[in-house]
Amino acid sequence: MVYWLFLAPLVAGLVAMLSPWRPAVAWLGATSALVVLVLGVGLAVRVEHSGPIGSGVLRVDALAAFLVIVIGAVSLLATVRSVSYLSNEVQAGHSTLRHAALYSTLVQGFIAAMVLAVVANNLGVLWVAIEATTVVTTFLVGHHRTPAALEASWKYIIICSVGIAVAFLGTTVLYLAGVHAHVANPLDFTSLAAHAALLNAPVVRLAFTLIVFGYGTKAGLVPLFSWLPDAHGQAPAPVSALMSGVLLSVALSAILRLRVIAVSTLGPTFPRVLLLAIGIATLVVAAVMLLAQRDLKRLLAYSSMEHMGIMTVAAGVGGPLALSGVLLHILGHGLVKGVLFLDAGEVLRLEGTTRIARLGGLLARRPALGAILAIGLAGLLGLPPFSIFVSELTMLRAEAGAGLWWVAAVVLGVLAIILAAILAHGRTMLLGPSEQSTRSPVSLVAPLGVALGAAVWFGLVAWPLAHLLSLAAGIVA
Amino acid sequence: MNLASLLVGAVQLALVVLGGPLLLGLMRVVRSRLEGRVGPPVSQPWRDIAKLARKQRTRPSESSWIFAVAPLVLVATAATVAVLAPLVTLAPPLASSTDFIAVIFVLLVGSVALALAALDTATAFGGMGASRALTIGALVEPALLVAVLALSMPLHSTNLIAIVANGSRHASTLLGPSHLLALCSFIVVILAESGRLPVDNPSTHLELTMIYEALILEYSGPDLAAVTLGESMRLAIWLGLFVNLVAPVGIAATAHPLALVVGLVALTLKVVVVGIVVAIFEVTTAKLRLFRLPELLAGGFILAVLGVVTGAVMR
Amino acid sequence: MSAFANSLASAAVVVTVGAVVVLWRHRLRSIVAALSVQGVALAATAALLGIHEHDRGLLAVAGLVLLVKAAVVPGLLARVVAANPGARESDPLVNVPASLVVAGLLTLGAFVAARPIVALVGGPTGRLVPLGLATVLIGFFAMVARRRAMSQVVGLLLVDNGIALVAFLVTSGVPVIVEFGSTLDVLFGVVVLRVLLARLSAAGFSDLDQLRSLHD
Amino acid sequence: MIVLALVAGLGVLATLTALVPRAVRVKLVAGLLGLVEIVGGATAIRVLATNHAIVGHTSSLVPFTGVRIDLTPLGALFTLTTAVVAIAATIHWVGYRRHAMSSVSLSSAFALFVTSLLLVPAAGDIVTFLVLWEVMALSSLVLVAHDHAKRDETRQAAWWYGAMTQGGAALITLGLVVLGGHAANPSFSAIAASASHLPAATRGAVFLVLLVGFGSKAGLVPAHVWLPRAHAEAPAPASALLSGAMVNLGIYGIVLARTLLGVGATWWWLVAGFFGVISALYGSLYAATSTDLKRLLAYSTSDNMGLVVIGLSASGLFAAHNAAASSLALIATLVLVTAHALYKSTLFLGAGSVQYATDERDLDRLGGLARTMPVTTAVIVVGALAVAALPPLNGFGAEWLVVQSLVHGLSGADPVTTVATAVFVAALALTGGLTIVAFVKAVGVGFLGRARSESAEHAREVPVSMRIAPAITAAACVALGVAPGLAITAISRASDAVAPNRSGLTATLSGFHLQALRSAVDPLALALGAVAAALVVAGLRRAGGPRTGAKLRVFEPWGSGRAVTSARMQYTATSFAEPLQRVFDDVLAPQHDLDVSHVLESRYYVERVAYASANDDIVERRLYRPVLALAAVLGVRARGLANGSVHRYLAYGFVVLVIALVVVS
Repeated sequence: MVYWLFLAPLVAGLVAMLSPWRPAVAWLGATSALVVLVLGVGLAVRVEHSGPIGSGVLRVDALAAFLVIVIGAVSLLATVRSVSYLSNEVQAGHSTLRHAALYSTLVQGFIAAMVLAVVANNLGVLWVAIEATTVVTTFLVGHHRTPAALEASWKYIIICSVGIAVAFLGTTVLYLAGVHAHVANPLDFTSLAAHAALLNAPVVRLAFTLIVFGYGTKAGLVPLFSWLPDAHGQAPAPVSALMSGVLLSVALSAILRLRVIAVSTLGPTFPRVLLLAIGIATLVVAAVMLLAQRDLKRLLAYSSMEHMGIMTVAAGVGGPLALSGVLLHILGHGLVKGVLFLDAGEVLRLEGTTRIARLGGLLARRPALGAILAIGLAGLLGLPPFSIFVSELTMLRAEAGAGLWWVAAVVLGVLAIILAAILAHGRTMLLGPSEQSTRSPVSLVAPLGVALGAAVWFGLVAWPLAHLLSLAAGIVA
Repeated sequence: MNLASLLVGAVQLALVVLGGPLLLGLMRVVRSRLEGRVGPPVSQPWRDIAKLARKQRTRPSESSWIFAVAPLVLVATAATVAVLAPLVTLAPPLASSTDFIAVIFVLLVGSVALALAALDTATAFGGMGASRALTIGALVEPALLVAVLALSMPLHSTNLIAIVANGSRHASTLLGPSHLLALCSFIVVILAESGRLPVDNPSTHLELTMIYEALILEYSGPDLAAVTLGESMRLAIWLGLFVNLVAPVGIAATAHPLALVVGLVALTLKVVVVGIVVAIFEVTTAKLRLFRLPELLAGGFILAVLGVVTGAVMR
Repeated sequence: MSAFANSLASAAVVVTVGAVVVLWRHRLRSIVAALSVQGVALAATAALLGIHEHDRGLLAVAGLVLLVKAAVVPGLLARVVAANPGARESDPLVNVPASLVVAGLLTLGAFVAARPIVALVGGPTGRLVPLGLATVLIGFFAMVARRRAMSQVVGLLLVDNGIALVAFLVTSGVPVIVEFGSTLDVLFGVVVLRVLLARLSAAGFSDLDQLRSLHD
Repeated sequence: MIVLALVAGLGVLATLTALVPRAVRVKLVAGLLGLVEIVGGATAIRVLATNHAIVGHTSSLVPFTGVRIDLTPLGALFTLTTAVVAIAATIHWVGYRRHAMSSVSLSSAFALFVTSLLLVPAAGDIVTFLVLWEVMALSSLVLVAHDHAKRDETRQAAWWYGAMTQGGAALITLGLVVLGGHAANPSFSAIAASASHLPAATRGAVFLVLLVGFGSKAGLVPAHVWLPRAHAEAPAPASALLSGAMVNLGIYGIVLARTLLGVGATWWWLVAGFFGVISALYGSLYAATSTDLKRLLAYSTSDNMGLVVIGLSASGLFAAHNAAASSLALIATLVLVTAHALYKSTLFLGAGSVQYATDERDLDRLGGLARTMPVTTAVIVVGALAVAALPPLNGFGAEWLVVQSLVHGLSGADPVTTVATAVFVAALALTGGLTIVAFVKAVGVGFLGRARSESAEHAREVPVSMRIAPAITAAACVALGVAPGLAITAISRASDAVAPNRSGLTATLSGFHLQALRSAVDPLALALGAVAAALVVAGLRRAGGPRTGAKLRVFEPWGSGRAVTSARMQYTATSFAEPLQRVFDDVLAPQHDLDVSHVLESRYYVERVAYASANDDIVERRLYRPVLALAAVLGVRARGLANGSVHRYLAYGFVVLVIALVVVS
């Protein structure tokens, strides 16, 4: 069943590669995302029922199943919107059919790589999968073939490659520790976690540092975060949605899994200090960059950094409550951020710009787009009824419960500043007068509305994810 | 509330209604004599009231019902307090509810009604008077309430009758520094509240220097009669309260007729003395500039605060 | 010291020196050539270890490394350079003498940082780990300090080579399958980078300082 | 539990009903909301009548913790007050609807706002509380921003409101999660049980954090700056709810902090009292000097909440040495809160009617409405007299009780408490005086005299529902004023839920009696006496006068010999407040700008004089503006972090990596 996960993207990708592009191809891509989502749900049910599936290189436990669901959900959203995105591009002559085909192929490859990254039970396979996402998405970032897109993809691949190389170094060093502790299969998460207490502590400390640095690059954490606003700003909206909504979280989940090993070997202090330092630094950087931000898409990108920072801090604190919060946050952030990037993409298409100062009166001019932007920003800022509110509150409770009240205070302080900043930008973009008012098509509003509805649903109602979340949090707590 | 206390209330009301204008007249006479004039007879305010009451009622073209109601409110609130306050006796009606704060606020209703009426006239002078009167009123308030706090400290009660009764039973409290300081503050308050010098010159005829006179500039006829009566009643009540707080000598402890007569005479004498003193003071002082007034009122406030502090220390 | 240890040490030193040469030389052709030499040394390292440990898989990896890192990748880059044979890293962000001083400091730092690994592994291979780490750091530094897009790609490959050196030394190579995978990933990465390099030069960008349109 | 679920369910239904076509939308939503309000109010009444809290827990809502309900009599009092205000606001809304209040977003936000206001006091754990709290904040933000397309002030207000309310929410969240982190579960009862084991420093810190957080919602200075903006810009029904219900919940929060943390140390309440005093004085001073009717009302809200906090502080300060005074102060506070809710919603609804009829909020452009809008003027007068604490309205009883508690709290007090009490009394008094100035100005300039603008001159009385709504709350002000006994049982039960009631306060229908303290007041008797006296005088006035001819002559007022024909000869709100402004010049620091341009030929002749004076909020100008400017500079500087240079980006990683490697090994 695990291998089936890759079948759908593979087929859809091959079809897109081999046949000339037309909307049906894009719809096939959406179907493939739907298949991933459905399979994720099926896997989740089975995992809940009878424990982890598979062993060796690929293994689906509750965490993997949960992340597959997240990937499937956001991919579905992004691929559904890709249909009209590409149709519009082709119609407007912004991209050729060949580019559209390349886009469709690469998106499927991207999805497959992410799925591989979350079901990998092998450090090496994990690394290969995450590296593969970089290679695949570089061309997606550069889809527009403009100098700016070229610049963004250059920065993206250069910075991420360095980061991912450092992660490989960390993986190697961790492998070394495993070999020396005579772990049977020293690249296996399960074996390493089982024998973590035997590992050489200084080496694991070095390895964990390198891995956090490396995968942190892909997760948009300090210090190698700068690719993120450029890439998210230039990529086509559905790709931004995927990258920001799930790719960052997939990279973060790698850190979460490795943290468990580090904690067993080193005790809680070192991983906590490291993750708190990086998480808080990321939050602070995101906050100051948001203060005087001038571009909507970059604003959303920095907001992703903010959310990665929040989750990293909570992961540093650790414990089932904190990790439950982190996982719910991954879901909520994925959905809401996906919606916002897609909305911003539509804004860019219709208004010709994402400069905040030039969007004034959006709510009056394009009520649906404006409302989705407003509601999405509210969700992003952690306001109820969105699940981000519950997950942030859960993480804060965990922080305070662990006696780290100052962490909760710092996080809340930074969040308040970010809120004030985004509110100010939201005011500039959304409010104000406008001469005419244009309605938006239902085909745009409906998917985004459904996604926002889902984000609300999981904030109000625990069902049906509650048990899966607690199982998954137990794995990385 | 029984019949006797109602009777007592009626007596107090009659005294205030009749005596208020006479007190005003007396003070005018004293001022005139000291200024070397003969002055009008003591009964002149009553003659004015009687004459005005027979005239035709008037109202400014732009005014509303507020203008018509305000004189009634002024007199009615003063009358209510005259019935309830411990002026002649310690046993007025509703003795348990005769609260100092309530008395102050009931009188305040009259001031507010007049101020609203002044604004209702749609003239510059009305607004000016209301603005100035209320500014002074706002600044007086802290001194007044802190003075009440100081006066009520020995008993921890703001029941006016209890305070006066306590003074008459334990004369020593009257000479306590806390009590004296509070009363000093109180006299400042009374001068400001009733529009006497140095706060306001009640006999001015220049509109720009007016405060309280500007408020009632548009009143004439029966309305002016009511306003004059109300103002004089308020002056009598303030001074009556003051003298009973300073020296509750002779105040009737019961509603016995003889005690009432004694109380009546005692109160009249005390108020006459204080009225004369105030009049003398008014002759010897000049009106303060409006913007110097805060200094005077702040002084009154500080005296009251000192009263509270010394009261707390002495305990 | 055995001949194995000596030759292993020589190969590792060549890898590190190759990194230093990249900082040292201005001409892009020389830089790519240094990269190629480094690939050979890296393959040699793998081969030496494979012979020493009688590990056929490792020998196969050595072959792959030789193919990819000494031939294909430098070849791909050389073709880009050949389009503009005189291209130089004429005005690096950090000048050459300072870069070399930094490289020295980084090597010292690598010795400090690698202590836990040296302590765990020990022996002739373990002692060489700092050289690999130094290569990683020097490569990273080259990416920071050099203006040309080509230099940056080479820096990235230095980082990869350094990591590969560390991997060979400490673990005799991560499991062959992963090594294959990572090497192929590097290959893919270089292909992508080459495409981007081509697009950059087509778009008229000669050095990376011109890539400044995206900023806050 | 079921009834509260019903309230929530109906509220959500009403929110969704906003999607129906515009023609029936407002009536349908309002009808459902009325049901929500009635059920909510009835539930609160039941809790207060039976003195039994409604508790419940379900884990099927809200991941990880579920929803916990705990509607104590204290909460029920707030819910009941909210319900009354909300009923009036909803009725007003029905009339207000053609004023752009019928869009989907505003209708649903209104429904959500009312529902969350009713439910916040029923929250039984920190997560439930914060969810409802934030829903309340968010829905009200939508209401505040309703006029954003037309007015820049609205856009600014929306930002200030959003930023400050969320800043406050962040503090509240911090305080509550720290408390929750030490308790067995996040329920308030568990927290209250465990909080006494916390170190004193932690409790003090949490109290401070919660005080500032909830204080910002209550509009305490210096966290008040959102309030005059938001209350002024929101549509009238929303303003009434903001001021009559939402700020109350800030007070509820402070009381909640006390129930969770216990009475605590003296310094807690000295700090709280300090904020109370400056809020009361600052709010009343700005109310007295503002010329915008709704801003005036908003500042007055700040002032009243300051008084409420003074009462709470007194209760905390007296708890150690004088349980009776402490209880009394708490009761007085709750009486004041309910009184404020009623009169302030009356005033805001009335002001909304004025704005509806004239499109004006500036007092200097109103006037003369007493003749054209008699009903609205009458309710405004009632509200103004109530807020000025004049007998026999409900503000008076509340203020009297506060003063009584202060007077009685002095017995057995230590020097610090004595001084604090004297300061409280003085603040109360000055505030009272300034409030009178403010509201005489509001009524006198805004409604009496001659109309000051075209629109005021042509004002028409508003639709009937907009007349009924404020009349309901005004009637409640009168009823609770002359018959305070109506509510006192409920209020003392609410205070019992915080601390056992030892005040000895009893109330007959007509007045308050403090037997143990030998104090009483009887507003009904005072009112009856005064009315009787007024009737007598009126009779005499009628009996007097000339025996023949007209009884009443209408004449031109005195203008020093000139005929007064222009509305511009009246005193304006600005000139009315001028003496006070001069007295408090140092505090208010108003900005004047006098620009005299001379005739070309000679500088002795003036061609034109331009005078501008701005009386903006000094806290905003001196405290917030510099911080915002700093943040703006920081944000612009921070752009350098992402200046586009890939080398720089890599250098961040390089430097951090080298340092990390050296440190970690």
